[in-house]
Amino acid sequence: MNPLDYAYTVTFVLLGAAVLLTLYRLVRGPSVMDRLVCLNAVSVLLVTFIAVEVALRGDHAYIGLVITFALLGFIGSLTAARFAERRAHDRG
Amino acid sequence: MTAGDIATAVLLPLGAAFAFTGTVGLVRFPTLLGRVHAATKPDTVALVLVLAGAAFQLPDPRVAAWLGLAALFQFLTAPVLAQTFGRVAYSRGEISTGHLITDELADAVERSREDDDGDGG
Amino acid sequence: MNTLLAVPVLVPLLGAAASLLMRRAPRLQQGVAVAALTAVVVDTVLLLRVTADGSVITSQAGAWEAPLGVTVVADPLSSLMLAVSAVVLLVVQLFAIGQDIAGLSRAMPQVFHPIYLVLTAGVCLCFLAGDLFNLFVGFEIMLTASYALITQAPTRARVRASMIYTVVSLTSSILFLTGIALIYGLTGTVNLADIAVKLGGAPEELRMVLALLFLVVFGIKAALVPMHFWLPDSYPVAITRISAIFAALLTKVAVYAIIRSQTLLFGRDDISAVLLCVAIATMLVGIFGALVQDDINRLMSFALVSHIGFMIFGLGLNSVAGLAAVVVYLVHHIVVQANLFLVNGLIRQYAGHSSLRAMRGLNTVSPVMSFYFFIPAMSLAGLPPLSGFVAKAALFQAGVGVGGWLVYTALAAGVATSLLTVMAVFRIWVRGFWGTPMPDMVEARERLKRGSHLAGLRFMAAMTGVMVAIGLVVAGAAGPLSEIAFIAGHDLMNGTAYIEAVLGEGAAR
Amino acid sequence: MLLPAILALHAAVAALLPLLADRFGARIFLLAGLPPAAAAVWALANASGILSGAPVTAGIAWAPALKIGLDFRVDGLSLAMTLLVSGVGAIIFGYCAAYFRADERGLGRLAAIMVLFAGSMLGVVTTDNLFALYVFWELTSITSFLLVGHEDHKEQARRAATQALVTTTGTGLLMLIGFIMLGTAAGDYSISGLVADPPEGGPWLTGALVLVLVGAFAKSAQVPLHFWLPAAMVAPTPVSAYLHAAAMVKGGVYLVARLAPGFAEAGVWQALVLSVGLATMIVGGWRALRQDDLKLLLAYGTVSQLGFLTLLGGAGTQVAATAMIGTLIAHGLFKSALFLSVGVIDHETGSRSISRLSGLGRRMPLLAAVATLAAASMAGLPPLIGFAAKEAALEAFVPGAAPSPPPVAAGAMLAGVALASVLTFAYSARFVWGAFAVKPTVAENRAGAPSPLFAAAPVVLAALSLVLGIAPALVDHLAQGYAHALPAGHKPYHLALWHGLTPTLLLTVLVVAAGVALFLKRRAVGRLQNAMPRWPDAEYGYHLFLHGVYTVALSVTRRSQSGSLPVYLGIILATILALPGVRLVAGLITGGIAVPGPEDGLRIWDSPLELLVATVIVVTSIATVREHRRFPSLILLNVVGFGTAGLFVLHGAPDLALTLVLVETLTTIILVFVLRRLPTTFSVRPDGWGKRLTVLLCTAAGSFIALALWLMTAARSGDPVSTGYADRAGEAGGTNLVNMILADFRALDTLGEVVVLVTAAVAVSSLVLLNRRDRVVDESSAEPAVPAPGNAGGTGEDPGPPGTGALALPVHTAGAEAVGGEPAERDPRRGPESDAADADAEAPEAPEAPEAPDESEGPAGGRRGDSEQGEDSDDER
Amino acid sequence: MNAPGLVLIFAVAVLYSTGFYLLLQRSLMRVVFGIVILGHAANLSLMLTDHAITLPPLLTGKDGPISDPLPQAMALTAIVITFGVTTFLLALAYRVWLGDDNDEVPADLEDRRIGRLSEPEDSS
Amino acid sequence: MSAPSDAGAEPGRPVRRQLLGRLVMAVWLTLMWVILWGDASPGTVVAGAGVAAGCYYAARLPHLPVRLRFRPLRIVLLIGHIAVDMLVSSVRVAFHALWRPAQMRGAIVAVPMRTDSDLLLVMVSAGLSLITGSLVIELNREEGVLYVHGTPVSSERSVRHLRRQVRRTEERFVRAFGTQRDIDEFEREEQELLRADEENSEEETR
Ligand code: NA
Ligand code: NA
Repeated sequence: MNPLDYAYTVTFVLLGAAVLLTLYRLVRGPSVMDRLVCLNAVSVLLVTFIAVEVALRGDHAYIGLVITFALLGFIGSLTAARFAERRAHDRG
Repeated sequence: MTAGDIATAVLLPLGAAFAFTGTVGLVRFPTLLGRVHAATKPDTVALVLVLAGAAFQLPDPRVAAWLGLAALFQFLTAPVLAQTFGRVAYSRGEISTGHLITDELADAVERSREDDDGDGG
Repeated sequence: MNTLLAVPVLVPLLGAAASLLMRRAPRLQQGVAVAALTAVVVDTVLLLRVTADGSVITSQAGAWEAPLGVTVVADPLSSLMLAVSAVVLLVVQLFAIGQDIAGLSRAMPQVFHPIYLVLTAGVCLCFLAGDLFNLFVGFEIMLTASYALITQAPTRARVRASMIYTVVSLTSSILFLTGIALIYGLTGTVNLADIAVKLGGAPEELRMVLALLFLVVFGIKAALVPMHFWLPDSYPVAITRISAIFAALLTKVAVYAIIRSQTLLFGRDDISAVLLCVAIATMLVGIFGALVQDDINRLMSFALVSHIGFMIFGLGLNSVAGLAAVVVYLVHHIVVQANLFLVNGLIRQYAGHSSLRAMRGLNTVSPVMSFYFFIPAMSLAGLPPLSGFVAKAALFQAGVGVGGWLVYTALAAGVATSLLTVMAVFRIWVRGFWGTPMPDMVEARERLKRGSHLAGLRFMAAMTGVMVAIGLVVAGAAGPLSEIAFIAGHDLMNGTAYIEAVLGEGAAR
Repeated sequence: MLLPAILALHAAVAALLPLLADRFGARIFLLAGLPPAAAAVWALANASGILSGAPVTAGIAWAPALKIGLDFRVDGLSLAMTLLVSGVGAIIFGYCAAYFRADERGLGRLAAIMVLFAGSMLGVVTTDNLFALYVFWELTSITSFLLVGHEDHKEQARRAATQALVTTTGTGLLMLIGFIMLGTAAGDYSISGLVADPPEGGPWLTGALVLVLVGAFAKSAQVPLHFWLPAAMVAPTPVSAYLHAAAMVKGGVYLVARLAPGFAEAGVWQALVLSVGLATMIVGGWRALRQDDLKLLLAYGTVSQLGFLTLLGGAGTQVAATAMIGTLIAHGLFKSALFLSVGVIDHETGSRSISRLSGLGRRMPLLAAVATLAAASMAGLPPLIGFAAKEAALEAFVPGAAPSPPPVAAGAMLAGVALASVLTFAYSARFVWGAFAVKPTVAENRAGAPSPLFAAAPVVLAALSLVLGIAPALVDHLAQGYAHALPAGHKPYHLALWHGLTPTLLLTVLVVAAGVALFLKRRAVGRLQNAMPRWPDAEYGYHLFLHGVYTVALSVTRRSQSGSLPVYLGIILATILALPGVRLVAGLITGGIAVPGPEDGLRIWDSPLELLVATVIVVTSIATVREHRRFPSLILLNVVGFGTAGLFVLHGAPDLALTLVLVETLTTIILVFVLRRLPTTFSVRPDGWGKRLTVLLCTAAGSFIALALWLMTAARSGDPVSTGYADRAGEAGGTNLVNMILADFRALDTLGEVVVLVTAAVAVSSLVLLNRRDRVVDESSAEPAVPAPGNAGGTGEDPGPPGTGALALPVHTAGAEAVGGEPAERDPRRGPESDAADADAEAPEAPEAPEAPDESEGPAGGRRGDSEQGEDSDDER
Repeated sequence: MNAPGLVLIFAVAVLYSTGFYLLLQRSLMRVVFGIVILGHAANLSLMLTDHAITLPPLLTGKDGPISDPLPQAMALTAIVITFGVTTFLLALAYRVWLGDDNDEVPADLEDRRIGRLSEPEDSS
Repeated sequence: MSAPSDAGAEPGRPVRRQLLGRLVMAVWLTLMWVILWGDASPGTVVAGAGVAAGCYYAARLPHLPVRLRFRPLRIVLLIGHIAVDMLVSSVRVAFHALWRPAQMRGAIVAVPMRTDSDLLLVMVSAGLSLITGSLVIELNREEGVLYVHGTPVSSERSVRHLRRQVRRTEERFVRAFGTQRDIDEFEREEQELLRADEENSEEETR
């Protein structure tokens, strides 16, 4: 196992831990905004994962995914946040 | 083990470490705004570092351009989201004001409300 | 791709696209829609002529050979189903046009025609599909079009009904997809003929599991008891033309899928006992439901459920004669069910509703309409000399021929169901058609006679009459029909012809 | 091939009649009589040939593959039946022309149905194919249903028609099964073939015969299935005369007689036919003795006679067969004559009640004479044909006269026949007395004599009874044509008035004497009848059956059709568990399904990352379920999607992951738009067993699918077909196999996908954009101007703005929804539930439409007095 | 042998179970959620018919097993189809909201009416 | 409270400029799309335009007038500063996250901006929000005030530090991207602000 492999392993472990921690907050909440923040965090982590995969596999196929996922994650989170805001206004 | 590999071997774990600490903050910070900080910023750093690390594994200018584009995109979107989250969280009243040293926005809101009342009255 | 096989799917789709573009010119749109369906009718009749001798014609969409490309197949069964469906679709479409001309419908014609053609394409694709996933796609086309149709003129009741309909259909679609995953997991192919061959090498127990799973998947759409509940809650609420087509065709497509899968794919294994039990339950529960209904459309929907049971009974006999009987029953039931729902549409013109509690004397209000009702009602009840009798005679004959206590039980259930069907449909007759007419119905008749609707209404009635005539033709042509049915039954029991037509000589081993 | 043509003539004339009714009035019955007359003429013309042993045959193929063919074969028995059915039919049609008023409602339809009935009956007695027999048989059921229910504004007519239909079609279905069993056993559905070469005995044959006989008994009103016949007397009198005297009820007798040569030897046959026939004979006669309504008296008399005929037809000896044909003809003639006489009485006096008729003998001497003659034939008095037939019948059961039945049984039969004959004599006498005698306690009716045409039919029929009685050879000729097929007794027997001083003659004398005594003691008999408990009869059984069926139907439907979508879906899941699920578990237990071991590739994961992704999926999907707020659960759902996409990435499916995330995002955006309008939380139902059960059900179903997936993929042998794609990729010129499959190899699927998407888009737009709330309307599938049934009473007024006409529905603006509202919603049943939100579309609540009294028994109804129809009016003055 | 790892099988089981559970709820929105999850489950099932860790199905000349493209293509089609239909269902939910201010699937009225009957309406 | 600085049309703003701003954004999104797909066929372009329109509709992205200068050296400096800030502050927050998260406090401060340019305002706030520890919660365009949430902030001193950081960031952005007019404006405002500060401190000292 060369150092690069160690690096990958460490990376995956850290990212995996990050995902699990995010998951914890996602499920615990307590507020809607917490979840929303976590949603975004998960999507960024997913993109990060894919970026690591790109490096690991040396594969072009996933590069498109990096940008697209980033874009879509952004749009999704933003829409949801806007919704949350409107909701607040509705109630107010 | 080339220089590129070394760069990758440094950047990837570093990025992952940022992501990890960010999510630790996400879990442990007591305030919502604190968690917003922890969730949005270190992730961006992490992603950019990882993208840089990946670029060293695919020494192809086109690939590098793509990855650079992704990083740029992240730079553009992350603040927008962070700001939106912050604003929405504040507007929903979900931030815990007890942890704030000062809240000048609340003062401003208070002032503008008084103005409105004055106009109306 | 063979033109004969391509037309039933592609022409309606082209027609749909064209009629969607022409939605501002209603007459032109109607013309295009009718032309498209007429082309399908002509094509499918030709197809039936070609395959009537038991030959199987196949075609590869995209010209890639069998397990790789998508196979389209027409054998006697599918050609027969195609031809009958196409004719019924055309007549119902003309009925709908009459209704639009009369101004008696709030359905949106500009949307109705394109989606109706899509539905046609979906139905045809289901009958032609020689590929499990393509069958799924065909189902989805058909179902999506049906979702769009069932919400035409969306009232609260319709929205509620279409929710039930859509969710249940979606559930069956997801299960279908799951089934495809399981089959692909086991065989590594989705081509029907190829699956049939490869399942031969699979463990029997797993095949059985798949057979039962697919029975459930298609059984939901075919409204087999105990998965029938959704049907009487949704079909009757749709507008006439839609419920006519739904009742006539959609469940039959599912029955077709059950037949195809249980013979071609799982023909090696015998799940007759399950099929017979399901058939008994379906026949009885369905007709019991029909007996206590108050709304004609609901009554007919329960009767529909019940009579699907007869078809499953035939399939459960696991014999050539049984399958032949199912084929005859399918043809008969498609026509008769469409006919009855069209008549119900006419009834609503006079009564304003379809509730038997507030309906009397239709016989006096419109003798022609009562004739149009009586004939298919008799046929549905299996009374001679109509197609229902031929179908039932074929079925009972096949049942007696097979024997065994479970078959006898099913026969007894079939006899009971037939009697109860007589009671149910003649209950409509006695309560709705006999008696002193309700004053508002007489009034309605007078208004309809005077109003601007008359031409359209006459056209609607004429189309209903055409459907009655088709039913009589089915009865009269019982000879050739049963002959094709036996050929189809033989092909289904054997399967070699199908497999070799798709995969080449010797593929069936 | 003339016979099929005559049958077709019936159908053609029937189709024509409704069109001509307006022009010809009641005279269309003369036209309607042509086909039966033609059939009778045809039968007479062919009689000699047929009787000399050369049956006429014809055939039309219908569905040879199913062995259904319209085959005809007219032999002696068929000839006799044809003459009866068509000959008497033609006479009755003539009578109808005088009986019905020209302006009667639905005359054309009535005539048409009667012709159809005549044709069906002709078919029954001439066909040689079991299926065709069933076809014609059921056609007589349907047509008689329509005839009995002709006066459909009467509740009683509707009930009686339904009762007759249910009884005859229900038993007819059993008969069909019996036929199929016979046909399957014999390999042939030809009746003549079946009788000539009956299948081997055994339980199969027994079952088949029982089923066939049940059908025959019901049709011929045998005890205990006789109840429908008296009830069916609500039909117009000529219809009763035809259906219930001459034609339909003879169908069962005919069938028994037709099959007797082949099956009389079968034990079950003898036992059933003889016991049922005997019981029917006696019960019918006994009940006839106490009827007040002349028509009902005749109806019960018919029941009795039908029992008699069944007994004779089923006995299976030459003498019995001869007696059967004789009685058949005799009964057809005298019973029709009597019915028609009652019709005349009813027509002229407006009543058929014995307790209201008096002195008609003086006012209508000709009719009285005719009826007395016919009644005498019924009573079995010489020199009428009825006498000759009864002599033969008694002779048939003289112990030892024939090889079967065995002497003891024969003795019992003989006693029974004698008893029934006594009863028959008594009610015949009572009929004549009741109709024509002067009763001191009853005011005399003032009625004129009927017109000659009106009286002609009974006169002709009674005269025929006399003529054939004096010259019984004519009938005997017919009878021998049938009887010779049966095993001969000691000596040949012929119908005749005088056989010498035989024991049967002595018996006849005794019968007459007893009958006279019974008639004279009619008050005592009446008291006895009233004193006897009314045993639960089959009519009670019929009602019990109906009530039972509806109760079961209701309870099944109530339990199964809950109307709740979650319940429906739950049952679907339960079915998955019950069918494939159980099978899978059974396979695992029995070892039929192998569980992959470590050497077969059993493993926890292929990469630890799978564990990570699986954790995300599992945790978030469970959290989605547990979340009761809409928005948070949407967020969780989104993460489930991300997790799935991650797995796709891991598994080398980037395109899939891409599409999934794209779709996921779009769904989120759409969901957010919908979510905005809905309450914050889902309605939460309390935890409980229902919820636990749901959890259990869903978990089991999910586990089953996953387990099946695991086992199926593990069991695959060989490569998937898709390995072939790589080789052909070069040919197609691409590198991304998934894209190539979508765009080339399986482009048809992709086309379908696009179609689905476009269709869904159209559907969505027509739901969301085109039909705003204010346009919630129905197809006015109903015609718009018709007011709701509930408020029909009050809406005699203007249905819409003048000029536009109520139907110019698009022109309506404000009123359109209210007036052109939808039928489904206006349906009275939906009234209570309709809420204010849709009040614009759904008409205001319509009250329950009452089952209004539709028995509009106007004065017109009294003309034929059918309204007084009542069951068993026991009181007699 | 290409049976997938047990972890993923477990994930599929949970997806199906939770999807079914949501499907069995009264709120149409939860039903939609259920269908989305079931869609994931079905697509995942299709994916799992193939060896797990593989290269994408691209003919780029890399060594190593590429994944089976056919389930992917089918899942792709299915995703799009399910999306179309889900959208329709959402439009329906919107429609229900127009009528009821809620998205609950109400029980069928006629069924409920018949459910309340204790005696057959007519046994004539 | 003041309305969120949504993209809603503000009165008085020329329609033409609004459209231009939207157009630029749409072109940018379309370009992104085309790059994503890796080919520039008409179909892709059309699809991209559709997606851009969809994004607009879905997210109501703000439309921005384009009134910028680009000064490469300054830009590089800006990026460098931001990068360093990002890293340093991320480490700072990470430290807090691992060490004593419960005691981390924050503050929302109002910082009056010295530039009038909306675009620059947005850029500044984006730049601030990119850095861990500072987050623009509200942007009052009319008065030119940013409400910034900073963390960790534990004392008045760190509040002042936060203000200083915001102002420094503003200055860097203005000098990197502002037109000459923007810079002049900025400097004038800064002088005023400095004077005011001095007066304040004088008052305090007195
Ligand atoms: Na099978
Ligand atoms: Na794979």
